[in-house]
Amino acid sequence: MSLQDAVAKYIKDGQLIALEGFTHLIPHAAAHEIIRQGRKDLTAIRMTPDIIYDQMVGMGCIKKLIFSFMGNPGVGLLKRVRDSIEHEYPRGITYEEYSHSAMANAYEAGAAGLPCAIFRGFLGADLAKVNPNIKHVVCPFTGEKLAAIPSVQPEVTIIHAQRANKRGEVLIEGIIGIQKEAVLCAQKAIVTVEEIVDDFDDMHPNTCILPHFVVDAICVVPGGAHPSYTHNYYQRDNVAYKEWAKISADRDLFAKWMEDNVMNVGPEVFEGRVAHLRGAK
Amino acid sequence: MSLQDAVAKYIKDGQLIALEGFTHLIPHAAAHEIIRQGRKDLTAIRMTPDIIYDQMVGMGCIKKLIFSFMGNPGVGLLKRVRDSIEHEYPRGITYEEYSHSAMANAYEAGAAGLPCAIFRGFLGADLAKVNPNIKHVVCPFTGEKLAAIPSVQPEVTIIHAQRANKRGEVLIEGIIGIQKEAVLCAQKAIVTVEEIVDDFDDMHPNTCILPHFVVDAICVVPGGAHPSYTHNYYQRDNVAYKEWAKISADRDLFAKWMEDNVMNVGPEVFEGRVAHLRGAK
Amino acid sequence: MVDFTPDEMMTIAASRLLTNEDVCFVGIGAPSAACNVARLTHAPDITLIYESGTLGTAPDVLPLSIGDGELCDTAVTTVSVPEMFRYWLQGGHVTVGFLGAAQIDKFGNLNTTVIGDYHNPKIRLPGGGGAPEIATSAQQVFITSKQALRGMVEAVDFYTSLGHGTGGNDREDTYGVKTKGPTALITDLALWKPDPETKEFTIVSIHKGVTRDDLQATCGWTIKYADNVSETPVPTELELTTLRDLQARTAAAHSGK
Amino acid sequence: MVDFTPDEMMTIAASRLLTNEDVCFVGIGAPSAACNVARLTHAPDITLIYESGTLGTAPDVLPLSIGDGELCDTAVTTVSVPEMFRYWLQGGHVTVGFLGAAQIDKFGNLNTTVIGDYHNPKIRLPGGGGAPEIATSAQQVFITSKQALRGMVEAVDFYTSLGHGTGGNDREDTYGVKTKGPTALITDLALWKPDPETKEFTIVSIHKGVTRDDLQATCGWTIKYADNVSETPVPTELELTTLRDLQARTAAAHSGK
Repeated sequence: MSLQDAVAKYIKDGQLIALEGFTHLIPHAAAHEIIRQGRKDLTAIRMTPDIIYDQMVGMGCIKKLIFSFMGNPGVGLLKRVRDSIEHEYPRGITYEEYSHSAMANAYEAGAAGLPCAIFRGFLGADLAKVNPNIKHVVCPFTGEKLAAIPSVQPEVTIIHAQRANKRGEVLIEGIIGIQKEAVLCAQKAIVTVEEIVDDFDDMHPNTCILPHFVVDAICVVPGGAHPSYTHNYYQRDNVAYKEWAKISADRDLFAKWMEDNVMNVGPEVFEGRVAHLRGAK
Repeated sequence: MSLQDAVAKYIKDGQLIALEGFTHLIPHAAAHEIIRQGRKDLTAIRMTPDIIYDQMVGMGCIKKLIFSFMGNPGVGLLKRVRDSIEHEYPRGITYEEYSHSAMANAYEAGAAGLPCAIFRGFLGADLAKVNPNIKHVVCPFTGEKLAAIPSVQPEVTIIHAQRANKRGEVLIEGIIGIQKEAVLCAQKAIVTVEEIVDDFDDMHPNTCILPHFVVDAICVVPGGAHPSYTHNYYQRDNVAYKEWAKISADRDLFAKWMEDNVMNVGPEVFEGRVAHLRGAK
Repeated sequence: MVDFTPDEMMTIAASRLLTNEDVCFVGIGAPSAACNVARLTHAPDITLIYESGTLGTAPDVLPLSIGDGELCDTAVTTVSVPEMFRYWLQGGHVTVGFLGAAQIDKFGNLNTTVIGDYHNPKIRLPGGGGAPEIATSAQQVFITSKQALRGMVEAVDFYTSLGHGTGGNDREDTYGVKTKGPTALITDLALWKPDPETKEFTIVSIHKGVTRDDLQATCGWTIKYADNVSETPVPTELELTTLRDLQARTAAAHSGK
Repeated sequence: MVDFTPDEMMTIAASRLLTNEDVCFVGIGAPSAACNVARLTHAPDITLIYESGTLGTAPDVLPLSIGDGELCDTAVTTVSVPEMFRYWLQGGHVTVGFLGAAQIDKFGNLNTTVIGDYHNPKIRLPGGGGAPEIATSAQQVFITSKQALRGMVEAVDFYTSLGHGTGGNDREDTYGVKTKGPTALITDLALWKPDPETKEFTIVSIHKGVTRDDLQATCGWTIKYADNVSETPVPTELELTTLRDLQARTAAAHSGK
């Protein structure tokens, strides 16, 4: 299925969605397609809302963020998200904030079909005071008070992965992050991949492979994680991450950049963007 | 370290121990060493107490079993365990019984450092009536009543694995079962391996490898899983599993078999037992 | 027409209930044979899961245990046991759970734990294994059982796993379980399905050559029949050959070659 | 003797606190540099864990993010993020958690969430990420921070992660936390350790060339000193060369070559 068709079919205004990828395999091409198709009022989950959610927030697609760390990793703050939170530009957004451990547990619990996750967390942390969805349960054996949070249950999850095969199975390797859980906890899952191959013969038996029956759409978008990276395909574009700090800091520069690099192009541009990053790895 | 020394050093009478391996990689050689060293009054955890716990119960090492399925897989019942439960021969044992899902969750929670595991389980199942350690907690978000059980926290876990390297890391592949969790939830861990190699270069990045700091003793025992199997080394000895039904059914035959095949030999015999099972796989 | 045994009929009748779209959580024995016959005949794309962690497996030989190497070698991937139970079973991805039992009652409640009192057992059986949660987390449950008076009982000694409880909507009303529960019982003599209202198993089709007397003589409760009871189609040549070849390969492999 | 910058002194002083036996949960920036300098000098067997799931990593170049490919390529193994937080951090295997912050108080409570009111922020910071649970699950916590009045404050605006709370035994008495909490604060000007009783950070060693006036001018609370304050040993040739080589390789790699 083309990425255009998959986004048109599965992503609707007002939905609860998750785009995951923990530094590695971030689905940039899919985020751009959502922006191009003009989706609005999304509640967007992501442990680490980095450039893709900065772009989606900056373009007014998102009304609420659910997250645990909001930054351009290793570079700085997300200026479009800050502008939205601090000055309601282009619109105000609300947010629901957790820690990494909490979000990881919430995805895990969602994948496990549970309504909530239980863990040892937020001890002495003020987030428990400002987020009413951080509650507690008491261990019936020891009396220990454990943190409880709702599981993540998005309507649609989008991830990027190395490749699919003709049976519709999806291979993820390297830093696998939270991607398997993000797919399993969702009602529908879209996966962009670098390529489709005939089969996965000779894989290690314990490799992270998603069977066909948990994936609803597979879209081939070579380079689709750029400026994030795809292990065994191309490296992270650290220069692009650093440049984003400048683009994001200025409303007009941002608007122009989005016009040139997102609105007026299609998913096919990603392949060219990673050409210089292939090789060594 | 030799298996003799590891068992002598870490396994004490009256301890809470776990020997794991889900069909694959069952640590038979280690169980035999525990029997030979005459350990008593052990509380022994294992999802599937099959031949090894039949042998340990039959030799009077165990006072209590914690388990979820007690059988010779694909063959039948464990006659030594039944004799102990039904006729207190050679001694009576008590037991604490769960389901596979419960035990898997309890190991997972133990590995995660939690006092209890929460899952959707035992709905309409009588085990919840006869095991006082099956309790419940209520989800603070949905009101759903979920099963709660204590996490598994053994003093010592023993597993068998493919190999270790000189840095003390341990590789497990194929049917990995519950072994990683069993090691991580324990205070001490003993691992028997087929061999020690220089390093694990060129492994898949997401392979199940235990780092050195969670393993206390590594003992080289080629064939140490027999009649269970070791993926990539030798196949399961299905014939031996079938023969066990006969041996286990008769007290005297059992005693004689143990004398000949356990008490009067050492871990070095395992290598010969798997010689005819190497090859194809 | 070829001859066949009641066991073969049971396995083949069970295999016919499976489809290409199914994701089956497979037990050992008859369920394993049925699932693999389905895979080798009309449902080549069926997904078979064994609780040892093998996902999408396609064994050439039936496993003796649920964790034989053959299962891992042919699987799409092999995951840990906690993941299997948490993500794949409890997560709701299993469309069919296949169970057997030492005792079954007319509502599909199963006992594999104990004959007699739990604390003072007459016969101590292996226990539940995966069954308690397969019975409630799988979208529906198929049960295979050979008919016998000591197995098909008015009341099981122990609820190892929940079927339809005391019948009707008891499953959801009393236990809050929203999955369908047992939707088919396949024996060596007949195919049973639950009555839509009472949820009591009723016979919908009788295997060739079996009489109603045979059925009642091997069942501990008074049997009810569906309005239209048919004869189970006999095994086709392909079904029977597939099953026998599978069993022959299995026997050869398990004898140590 | 070679020249060095305060930043280099901070990183090297931090690296010296690490041992071969440590299992470090590493953040990006100064902590990452310190851990890798330790690994490349006196602690070659140290285990470095990054929250992206890389266990026992040994990068040749410092990662820009906590999930750079270099980390995975050189790791013993790479696990999922839930496993990292559940088994490895919460499971108690991390001996040292390394944290930084926008604001720190004298008890090592840290704020990386917000300046001003949470619901009406003056400056919205990135948030806690792994910090809330690293602070309580790691056996002890090292904090690195450049000294500045806006960063080292009398009271943090928001407890992103717990240090010693209000001091003394507050950490365990109020919150039930049994791990040690912050045991060292390494700044560009000095090395601080908590007073055994009050748990307030006190200066135990001052970096070469730094005066007590410099220290107080860059710290928002009234500084206490340990009974015996020494001068931090200056970086050795090996330490400095190792750090600079690492940073040079990193700069080359991150510039796109």
